Amino acid sequence: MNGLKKLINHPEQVVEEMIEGILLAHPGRFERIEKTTVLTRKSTVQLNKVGLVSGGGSGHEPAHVGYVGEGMLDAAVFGEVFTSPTPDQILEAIKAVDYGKGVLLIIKNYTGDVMNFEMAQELAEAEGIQVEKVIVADDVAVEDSTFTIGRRGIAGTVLVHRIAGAMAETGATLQEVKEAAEKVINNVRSMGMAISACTVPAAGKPSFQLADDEMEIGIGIHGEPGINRTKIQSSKEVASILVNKILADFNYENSEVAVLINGLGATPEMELYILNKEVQRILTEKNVAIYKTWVGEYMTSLEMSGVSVTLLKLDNQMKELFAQKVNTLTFQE
Amino acid sequence: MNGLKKLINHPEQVVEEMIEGILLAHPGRFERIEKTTVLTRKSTVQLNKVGLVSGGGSGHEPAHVGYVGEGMLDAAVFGEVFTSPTPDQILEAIKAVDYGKGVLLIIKNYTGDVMNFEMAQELAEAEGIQVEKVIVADDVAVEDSTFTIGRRGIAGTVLVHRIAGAMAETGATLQEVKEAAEKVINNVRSMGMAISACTVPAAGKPSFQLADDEMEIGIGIHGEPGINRTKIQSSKEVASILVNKILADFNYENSEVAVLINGLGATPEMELYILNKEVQRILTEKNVAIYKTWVGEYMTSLEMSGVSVTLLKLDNQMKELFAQKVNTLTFQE
Amino acid sequence: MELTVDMAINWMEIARDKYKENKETLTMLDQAIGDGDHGINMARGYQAVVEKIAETEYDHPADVLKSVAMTLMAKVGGASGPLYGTAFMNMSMVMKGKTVDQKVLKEAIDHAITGMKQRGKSEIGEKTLLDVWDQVSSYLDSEDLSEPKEIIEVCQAVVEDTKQIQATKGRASYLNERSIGHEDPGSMSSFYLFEALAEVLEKEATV
Amino acid sequence: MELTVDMAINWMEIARDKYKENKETLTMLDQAIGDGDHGINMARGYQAVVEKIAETEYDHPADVLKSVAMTLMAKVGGASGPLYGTAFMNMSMVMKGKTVDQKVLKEAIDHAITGMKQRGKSEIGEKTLLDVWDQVSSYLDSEDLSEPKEIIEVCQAVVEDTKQIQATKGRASYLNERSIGHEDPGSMSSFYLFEALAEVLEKEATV
Ligand SMILES: Nc1ncnc2c1ncn2[C@@H]1O[C@H](COP(=O)(O)OP(=O)(O)O)[C@@H](O)[C@H]1O
Ligand SMILES: Nc1ncnc2c1ncn2[C@@H]1O[C@H](COP(=O)(O)OP(=O)(O)O)[C@@H](O)[C@H]1O
Ligand SMILES: [Mg+2]
Ligand SMILES: [Mg+2]
Ligand SMILES: [Mg+2]
Ligand SMILES: [Mg+2]
Repeated sequence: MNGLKKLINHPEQVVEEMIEGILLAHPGRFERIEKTTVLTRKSTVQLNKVGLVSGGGSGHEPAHVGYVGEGMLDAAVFGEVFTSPTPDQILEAIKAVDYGKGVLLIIKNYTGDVMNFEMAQELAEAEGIQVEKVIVADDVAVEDSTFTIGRRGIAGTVLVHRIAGAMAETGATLQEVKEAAEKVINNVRSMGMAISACTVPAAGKPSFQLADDEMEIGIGIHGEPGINRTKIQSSKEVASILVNKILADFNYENSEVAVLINGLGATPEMELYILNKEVQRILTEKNVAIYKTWVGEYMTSLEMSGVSVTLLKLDNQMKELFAQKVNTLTFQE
Repeated sequence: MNGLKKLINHPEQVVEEMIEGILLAHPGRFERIEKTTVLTRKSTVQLNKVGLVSGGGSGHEPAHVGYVGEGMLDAAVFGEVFTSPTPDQILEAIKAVDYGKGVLLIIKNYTGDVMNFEMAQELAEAEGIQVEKVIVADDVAVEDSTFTIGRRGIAGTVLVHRIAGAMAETGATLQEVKEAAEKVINNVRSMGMAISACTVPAAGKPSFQLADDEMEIGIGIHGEPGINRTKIQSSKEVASILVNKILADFNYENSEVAVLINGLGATPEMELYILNKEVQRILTEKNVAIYKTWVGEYMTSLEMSGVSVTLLKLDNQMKELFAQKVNTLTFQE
Repeated sequence: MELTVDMAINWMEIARDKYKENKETLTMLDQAIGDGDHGINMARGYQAVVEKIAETEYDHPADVLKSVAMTLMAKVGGASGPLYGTAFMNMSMVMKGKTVDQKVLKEAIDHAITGMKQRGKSEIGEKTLLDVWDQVSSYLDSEDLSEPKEIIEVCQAVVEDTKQIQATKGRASYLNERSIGHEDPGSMSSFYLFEALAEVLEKEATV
Repeated sequence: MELTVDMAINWMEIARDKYKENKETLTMLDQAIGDGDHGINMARGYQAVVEKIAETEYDHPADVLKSVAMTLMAKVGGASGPLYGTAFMNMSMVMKGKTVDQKVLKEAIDHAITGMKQRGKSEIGEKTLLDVWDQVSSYLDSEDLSEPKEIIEVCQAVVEDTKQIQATKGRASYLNERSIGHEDPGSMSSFYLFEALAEVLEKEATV
């Protein structure tokens, strides 16, 4: 062993061994494309729908494999820890889930992810497959700018999977599924914070250090430093920082929203629910109506301790799609 | 704030605020008995079944509220962090879920839990309610002795909830439900370990300290020290320590089992799946057939980093009951 | 001596102060061989006890102790809640209608011990708070209460002695022989309780 | 100079050694303003590259670089995988069928830059590895390659200069002005790559 405080065998084998463990745990759910890090949805019937592919670096579990199944994704592509998967892997996923109606790629807005998925898209198109992509950029911690890569995609991505997945399941066209996904992207915003960092297994030491009384605001999901470091504050104050930053960016007043309180890895459910209470109090004060809430771990950052808050403004179409059946490891509704 | 590295408001308010956050997040699922820390199952139909009550100290989320719902528990009683709830609260739960067929208490084998639940049982019986109890003691880390309190109840309890809950849903009698629960108790064994401790909010500091290269074997779910401290080892070696200790206690060879790989709080899903791979390899080598696997957080210990492994020997009745519908926050099958 | 309503109330007030002050000590002891909540449990319980008895009128110390029992039962939880709750309930039962002199006090404590043994399925010598109560009973049997502070020394010695014992009941029993070398947290909390009682009796004696 | 098949292979071997040796340095740099995987990505990628080219026969250095491109594309991932993959693919395209002298090398590097700019939607001066490639191109334009080791100094200076720049592309851009004061990890990895090239050319020159 390597002395790392992790329950692993070898830091460079974690993704492969995780995939094996997932397949052993859920033999009925997934199919692995041979010699790849792609898991696809196992279906007893011949599917006739738009295929949905997502993925990215590992270390965000249950993303993305937890969203593969009826009503959500058709394939998840695993990259190395915090490293986008490569075009050849993504291409295999696209080929596997092209049921004849084309494939939609749901990409989080990171340079690496965008480039690798785009290259795969080009390769697939060259093979005659119809491929579209959407890019999720929900993190209001990062400035929205045309000069930079812009905002990161974080936990809001899960809601894109959910809505696009439900839309695809109705038999909608690639263009319709893409539009549904884009509507979510345009109406979803997130913001996160951490009280402790995480350690990439192969790196062997934490990505940053926080003192015993510090927290980091505006953290991403890759152990990147955030935008601002402060003294640790109460759940009430944290909720107010996160929600106010989101509300300053997008007007959710007098609308109905879905709320996702996402734990980054080590934060106990107890604390997530306490934060939820504070978030909902603020939203109610600001005349934002809460239609639906999820509290749990949806898009993590290894063993980072922290949370993100996501708001999505709903319309009738989205509400109908949220009511549709979903059957994945993480969502069963 | 208190300087604690926790996303809370006040260390002595965590349970109350968590309950409020749960109710806000899941308005359709639970009913709170006024002025208590009891959440009951919200049902649209009049139930006619044995009522199931469990609970214990808080800090083990999703236990126990995550198991309240169709096919599992009817009420969860929240104690303070790591402290059994009091008889008056348990009594309220019993009264609320006595639908006319009696109530079964599912208790984990801790002196405090047993005494408080037994007192509640006495009080309920004095009010004319039929009450039975079962006591889960699945932790093989602790010696089984008639001179001591005996083994602790840990993650195996969740499977007792599942089977007793499914049995109750069939309309079975109190005696039948109790027998189904006891069959699980007789056939379930667990063992845990940790690589870092947890901090009770009101205590303000960790329950024990592990050096950077140490792990603790045979840990419970209350931050109690374990039975043995060693150098940190690989996932493979950890799996072998845990599984072999279980197999030494109960003969699972040539039988079919359910496997529960339970994260204690801060351990990333990635590591749980890697451990699952190792556990299943060992079981297969030892001629133990795996019928069903769960990997995730089912019975945690705040932000402790570690895992427990649970094995349950199945028979046909249990397999049928596992196939029944369940709809709770944590189980939807 | 005679334990009056005022003395019983004062006993609880002093106990509350002691638990508040020594919360960390009890937490530390319980972290070493338990789950770290004993100090929090006792502080929470006795805070509630003092609030409860402040808002009630009592005619007899037995009634005070009954309030204490009910409050501890409902506010402490864990192992110590039912045990201390049972102890005060049983003491109250013995004292009921009687003048609480040394003899009645000793009988009350004996009945408390009987109740706790039954509730906890435990015996003296298992490294629990019972060990302290047992020695207090013996002391009340053999000595007159002219110097109540002697109770403190008696209890202190028992707490010290629990260090040598391997726990066979409660959470500490999970540690097997690793429980040896640590004082029992419940014995320590009983020590504070009897220290508070001794101070009340001492005050009364010197009035 | 002329870049031969053997030299191209040797270039990759030396690069692999450098990435292996300096994995921690790159990790540290990427942890400061990125996500900490750059060292791991490069070490993994070049290990695969060396394994790949060891099992293949090549007639022309362009073929070696095409293998390198394909392998990096398939084994690195992240931002650096597609960028370095594109760079080697474009270099290979330029070199194809030609004698790789200094002029062809410079053209190859220019074409690599064009490809990476397009792929990364980025420009020179945004605190990325492009800055290093750009200066290597300028150097090849203005100097003859009689002292290849000068490339190392050129690259070193660029890496040092990236410290002053605020990143507008890649992960470091999320940090806004907090990215200033840190070297760009990708520039550092490009430094190692050109350092390896310089060493190969130097060796050849002194033969
Ligand atoms: N069966 C028992 N009989 C008597 N006393 C017990 C028993 N079990 C535990 N105790 C006492 O209770 C104390 C622990 O109380 P506390 O920490 O409040 O409860 P818990 O162990 O449930 O966390 C122990 O130190 C011991 O003195
Ligand atoms: N858009 C871009 N154009 C050019 N280079 C870039 C771009 N984005 C990132 N880079 C380079 O890639 C490096 C990071 O690579 P790496 O850590 O492997 O990928 P990731 O950022 O996906 O983790 C940066 O230091 C930078 O030099
Ligand atoms: Mg990366
Ligand atoms: Mg306790
Ligand atoms: Mg305790
Ligand atoms: Mg990186």
